[in-house]
Amino acid sequence: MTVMNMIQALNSAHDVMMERDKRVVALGEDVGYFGGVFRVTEGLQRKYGASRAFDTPISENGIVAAAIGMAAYGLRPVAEIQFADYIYPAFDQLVSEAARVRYRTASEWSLPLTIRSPYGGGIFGGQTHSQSPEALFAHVAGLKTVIPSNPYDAKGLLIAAIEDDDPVLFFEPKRIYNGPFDGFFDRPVTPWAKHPQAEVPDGHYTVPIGKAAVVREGGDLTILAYGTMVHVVLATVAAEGVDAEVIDLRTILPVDIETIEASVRKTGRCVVVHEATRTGGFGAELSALVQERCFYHLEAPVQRATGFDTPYPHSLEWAYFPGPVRIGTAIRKALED
Amino acid sequence: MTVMNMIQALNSAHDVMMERDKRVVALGEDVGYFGGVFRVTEGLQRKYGASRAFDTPISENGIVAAAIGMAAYGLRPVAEIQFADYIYPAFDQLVSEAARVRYRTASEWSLPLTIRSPYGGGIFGGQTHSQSPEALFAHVAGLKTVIPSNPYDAKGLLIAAIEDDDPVLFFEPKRIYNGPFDGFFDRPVTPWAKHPQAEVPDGHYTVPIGKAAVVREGGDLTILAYGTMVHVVLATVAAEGVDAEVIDLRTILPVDIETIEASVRKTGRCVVVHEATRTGGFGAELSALVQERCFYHLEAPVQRATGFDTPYPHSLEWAYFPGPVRIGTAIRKALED
Amino acid sequence: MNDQPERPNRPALSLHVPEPEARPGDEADFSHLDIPPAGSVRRPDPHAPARETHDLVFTLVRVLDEEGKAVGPWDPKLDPETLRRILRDMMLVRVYDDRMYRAQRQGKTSFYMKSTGEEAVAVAATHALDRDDMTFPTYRQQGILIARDYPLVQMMCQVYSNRGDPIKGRQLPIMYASKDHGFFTISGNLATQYPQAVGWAMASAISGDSRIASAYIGDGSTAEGDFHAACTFAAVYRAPVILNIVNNQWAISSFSGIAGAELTTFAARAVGYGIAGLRVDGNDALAVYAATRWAADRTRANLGPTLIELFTYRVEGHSTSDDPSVYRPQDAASKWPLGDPIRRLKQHLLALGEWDEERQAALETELGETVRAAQKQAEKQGTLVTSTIDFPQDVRTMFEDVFAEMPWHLKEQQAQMVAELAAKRK
Amino acid sequence: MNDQPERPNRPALSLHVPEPEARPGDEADFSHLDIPPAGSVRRPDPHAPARETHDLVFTLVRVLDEEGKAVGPWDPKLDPETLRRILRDMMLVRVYDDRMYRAQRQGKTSFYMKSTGEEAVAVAATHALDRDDMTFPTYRQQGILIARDYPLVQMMCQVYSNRGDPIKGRQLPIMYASKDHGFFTISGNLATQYPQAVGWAMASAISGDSRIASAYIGDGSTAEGDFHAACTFAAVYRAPVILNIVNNQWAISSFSGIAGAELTTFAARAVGYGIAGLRVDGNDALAVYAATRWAADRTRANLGPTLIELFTYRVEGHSTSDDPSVYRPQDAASKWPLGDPIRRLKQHLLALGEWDEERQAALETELGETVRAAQKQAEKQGTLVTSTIDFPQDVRTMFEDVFAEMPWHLKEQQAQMVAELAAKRK
Ligand SMILES: Cc1ncc(C[n+]2csc(CCOP(=O)(O)OP(=O)(O)O)c2C)c(N)n1
Ligand SMILES: Cc1ncc(C[n+]2csc(CCOP(=O)(O)OP(=O)(O)O)c2C)c(N)n1
Ligand SMILES: [Mg+2]
Ligand SMILES: [Mg+2]
Repeated sequence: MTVMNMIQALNSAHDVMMERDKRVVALGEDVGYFGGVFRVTEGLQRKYGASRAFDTPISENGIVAAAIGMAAYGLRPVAEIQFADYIYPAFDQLVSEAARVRYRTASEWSLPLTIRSPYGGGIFGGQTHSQSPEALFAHVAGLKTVIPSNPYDAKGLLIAAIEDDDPVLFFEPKRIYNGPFDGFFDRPVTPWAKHPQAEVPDGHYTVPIGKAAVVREGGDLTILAYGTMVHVVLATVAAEGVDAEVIDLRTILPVDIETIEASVRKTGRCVVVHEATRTGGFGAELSALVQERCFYHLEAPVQRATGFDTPYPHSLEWAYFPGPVRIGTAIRKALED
Repeated sequence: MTVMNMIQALNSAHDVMMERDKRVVALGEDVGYFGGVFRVTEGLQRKYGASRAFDTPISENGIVAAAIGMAAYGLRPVAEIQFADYIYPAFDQLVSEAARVRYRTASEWSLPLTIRSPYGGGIFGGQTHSQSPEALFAHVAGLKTVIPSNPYDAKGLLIAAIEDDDPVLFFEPKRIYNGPFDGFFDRPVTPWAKHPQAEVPDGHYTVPIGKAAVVREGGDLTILAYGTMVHVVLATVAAEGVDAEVIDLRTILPVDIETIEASVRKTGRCVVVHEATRTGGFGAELSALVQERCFYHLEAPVQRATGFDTPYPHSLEWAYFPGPVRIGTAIRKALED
Repeated sequence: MNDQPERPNRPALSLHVPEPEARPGDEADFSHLDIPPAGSVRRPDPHAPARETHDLVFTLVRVLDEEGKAVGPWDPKLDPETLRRILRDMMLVRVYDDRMYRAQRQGKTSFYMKSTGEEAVAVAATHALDRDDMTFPTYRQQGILIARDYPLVQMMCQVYSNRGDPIKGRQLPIMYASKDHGFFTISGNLATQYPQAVGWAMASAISGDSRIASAYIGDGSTAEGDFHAACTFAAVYRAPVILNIVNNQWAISSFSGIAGAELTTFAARAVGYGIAGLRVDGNDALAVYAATRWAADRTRANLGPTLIELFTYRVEGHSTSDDPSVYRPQDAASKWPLGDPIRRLKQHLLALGEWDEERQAALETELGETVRAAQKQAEKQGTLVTSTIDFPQDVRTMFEDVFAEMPWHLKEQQAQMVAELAAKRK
Repeated sequence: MNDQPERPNRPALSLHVPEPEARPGDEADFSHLDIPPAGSVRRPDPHAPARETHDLVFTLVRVLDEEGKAVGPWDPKLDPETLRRILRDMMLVRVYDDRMYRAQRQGKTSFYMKSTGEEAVAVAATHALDRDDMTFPTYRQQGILIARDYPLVQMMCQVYSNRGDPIKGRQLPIMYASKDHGFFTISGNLATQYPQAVGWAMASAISGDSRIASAYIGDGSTAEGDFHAACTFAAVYRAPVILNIVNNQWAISSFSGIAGAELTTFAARAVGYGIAGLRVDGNDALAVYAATRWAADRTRANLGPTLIELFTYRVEGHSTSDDPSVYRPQDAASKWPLGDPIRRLKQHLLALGEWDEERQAALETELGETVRAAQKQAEKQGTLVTSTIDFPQDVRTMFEDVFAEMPWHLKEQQAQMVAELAAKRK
């Protein structure tokens, strides 16, 4: 066990897997000699050589396509897209190819491929360093989407993703790389060291894909969140003094419907939280699922607390970001009647 | 007034606008000399010259980027993406650029740009000639998405799209280009000629973006649909003998929430229908909106009848396609209790 | 200077939109083509620096002359056995294409695409590779499968999407896939396979393997961003890959000028990426073989990729959905000056005295029968009958192979569909 | 042949990953560069066929020699007035950059990017265009705005995202936009502007206009598919556009070898597209001016695009988020052999007798004061203070400009946010 922040935990996942399995290679813009702009791949080129951890041309499309080819060969590439906002040039290769090759070949080929990408706001990154595109991938049959919220899960889920025989999109909440930001942007951020989930085993372990975590048990209502928002929700719940059950989805697709259903059946109320723009966000799917499956248990409409339907604004970041006020309002609405 | 099928109506919209407004140009793969693989741009090059209706290289990315540049100059390009399944290479230009330029420049620049693309299944087109990607665009702030269901609307909406000062994605239900297919694939398809909405004015008119149409009034439940599914829903409603209110959304974003709300408040029950894969489809957003805004009027959960969460299969097309059985089942579920 | 408000002396600009030499109603015109005589192009050492190939991107490597003699430095000097095998495979491709085209016209399936006139670019190239080298084809290289003895019946079952289809009716006809035959799954999305091939080749190099990759793309499809990604990655990492461009001069209705070939060649792209480039008579099986072998030898020595433009002509329509007579002259295919690859190789074998008209006739008969027999066998397993609910596949398979393990939502949807079908059958 | 099961004589492949000549700890090494003497490169007629430029893509157009003399056929023979204006603009860019960089370090804004050492590629090129030609810049061509007299205060307000920011604090610092200055909105997504510029130029041609477009892209960004789309469309339609590649030899931490420049030049891409190409000393303001003017003259005559590689060096870090000392030698920038564009133009003016050290000193003082004064004025309208809810913008503006008219859902969300802020302030 070592206390790690999220970057260190992700780095350790790479290290463990590259050590164990020669088929694992890391690639991406600035991933090689430099070790990644967020330093997630730091040291890997030194340790495993340039042909297993290397820089790529600035072509997200090429990165994903090359990774698909490598996976088709039999390697297990872990490709970094420097910011999730830059994943769109690779959209066709992800949607039309990565997601389809198994189906197209009746499983003769599979693509054990992991695409990592820092996502989300809260760092004053403006329009192109802040987006949360996870919903776009959840709509595409054949892709799994994973979003960790703490160092322990980050490492365990990344190892699970690398070992998964299907393509996994692995979005990393960059706002909490260094500490579990709680949404109160005027308070100092605590480092990971103080958080129990920063105790990370040094070796190999997995956190299963498709399993949510109940991070707080409660009876008043159910709150579904993932990534940075887990921490914002927990802080808001504390501030509001409500007895909420908080579920960290961890995997967006396939979503852990059992855990969700069991909780909402118990509480009868539900709030869904994400950073992404509201319309067509994954919160819409969660809201639809909950009302389809728990309708007769629901005592109030499922509420969504999300980013607004605007491009991500630079200077108004803290008005845009779904913080304690927006989430608190949604909680209170869900508790009405 | 002329009786037109959908292709003729769309062709006429181009013709009317290119005649009226020199800034309107048509471009795309096979769009020029040949007039488009579905013949929507037939005759335009002959009439308006090669510099206003022309073939492009096979680069959807380039097509959209060039159209953005043209719109930035002040033209009103109408670009065809040959099949909606091929829009993904242009995803970055659409999401990061077309959708953002107005915001990025505080409206100093706007992009009056129309992207037309045939979408949807039912033609044995397999995985790459059948998809319905509209939900992906509805999630992106800054894009409008329009889907007509008949020749009259097709022409009026396309003219409205071309005249709109913002980028509009215009998805054309190719299954009903030539006739209003009703989902009973074992019955002969009626041609448009027999349909009242095939009476199309020859000149200029618009159907407003953002306004749905109540295509059947009813009291038992509300059914939300668009494109080909409007006809399948109407046929199913007739076959099931239910008094459904059927709403043709016509615009996906911005969706006509007033019409939806008014109807669901009246009926208390709702079914959402689309061809696209279910998870994260636009049906999820509709379901979420309806339960958020009409929760206390709802007597049963909102049901979704959609495509399955698999890639579009070639040989099992009619098992995949949301037809009268699937929609009928959803209707009956929505009418339970 | 910077501040003149007016625009003195600035002529009006105008848009140039490329047009082919001839359109329907015109006579086909290939007089603009500059075709060097067979044997006239130099052959650099396969280990030479890439730039020493850069004059070759503007000419045409040709081996077979007008009389069917193999001439010049690119003659691969194949044994008659191999030549006959290549001839046979090309002929089989043509017979197969004709047969399946007809099957589509008879309503037995939804779609078909022929490779008529382009048989050499797949067949001869495949014979120049090792059997376990990997190929990333487009939909017009069925010749690779045939050259590697993929069972005809299975090909047909794929075209019919029937019970014998190895990919369970999931894809449009002709979108074959076979790992055992080093044939990557064909994509309906153009160009995507090109950078994937480079990734595969990089993986082979990373693994210290000795297998190389060979990728195909059409002239029209080179405009996609994937083409650029492939060339960039291949150049940067000196990936062991052959990048073939099949320039059959047409996309669907648009000619290669719309793809950027008006003032340069596709092979010339190699110069910009600093990789080796060759431009080859794609209807000359020996030239195709020789160029492929040259590129394979080069890349096996870790010297990086070669971009090969295979100059040919799409003799038939783009697919069964296309009628070329509305956008190009009727006589275009017949006037095409580089001839027919099958006829040219046959002529060569005849000139060598290694073939005769009787054997030719016998082979034609044999291949016709082989294909007919295979078709019979394939059709026993069903054809794609599009207007019934007697699905050629077990409907439950629709939900398989989306993921390695079926998640809950697909299980639920599978159950839903089974119920739907039961309802429908009532 | 096709069926050998074994792989005799097949050596193991290996992956080549390009490495720069030197890394931290090494001495900077530019000895591999082949820099031709100023004045040695021929100047083709701007109306010549594209291929007559294709030897120029491997050399370097240079005008200013070691003593500051303008030599050879590319000397644009500018009047001293213009030379001094270019010098002044480049100096102003540098003073401005230093000032804003410091403002970011002082916490007044979130981000900044300098163009140190690359001032000529924006400033000199802009002076070679007409004032109403359109530019599609990257984040490193602030020199265009300065050359076109965009108000410094407004630039700074954008950097501060403050009340005076013409784009309402929506974008990261330095992502300027100004229609009046022919400066298209900078995108944080690399390369997207390149094919847009081609589209704009096509529109100008379609409209019979006479304005041309000039687009910029970085060496690293040429790997994006957008680059290929731009070159393809520009070539096909002979669009009136200048396609500039600013090769400052670094992306962020990766050098131009990772972008494909190990065995060729970026200018060489022109050969593959069949368009004119030039490779230019980007630190030589006169060479930049001359090449731009050559390309502008050419394209104004409807002769199509020119690809210009501007060879320069990124002297500073990539942005305020970057520290180059961890991936390249400390002394790299100072050892860069093509010198500093400001120093070189100043030397030229001195050599001409059209400048002296007193005027230089006076100009430096003047520019310093201009920038300081502008900064004061800008800061009156606020700076980006990142940890408070005293937003520099009216929060309601967040929902404006998504569409021309605000749809219902944005109105609702706007009202929601106003209520949130009221709640927060309580
Ligand atoms: C991404 C994408 N865009 C468009 C299409 C539609 N399409 C199918 S084939 C084709 C023409 C391809 O021409 P070329 O690359 O020259 O190949 P050829 O058919 O001549 O072998 C087009 C435009 C597609 N399949 N995929
Ligand atoms: C699509 C996209 N991918 C990645 C990035 C991250 N990024 C920003 S600048 C940069 C390097 C660009 O290098 P180059 O094109 O050489 O321009 P320079 O900074 O040297 O002027 C990278 C990788 C981005 N902004 N957009
Ligand atoms: Mg072709
Ligand atoms: Mg650079």
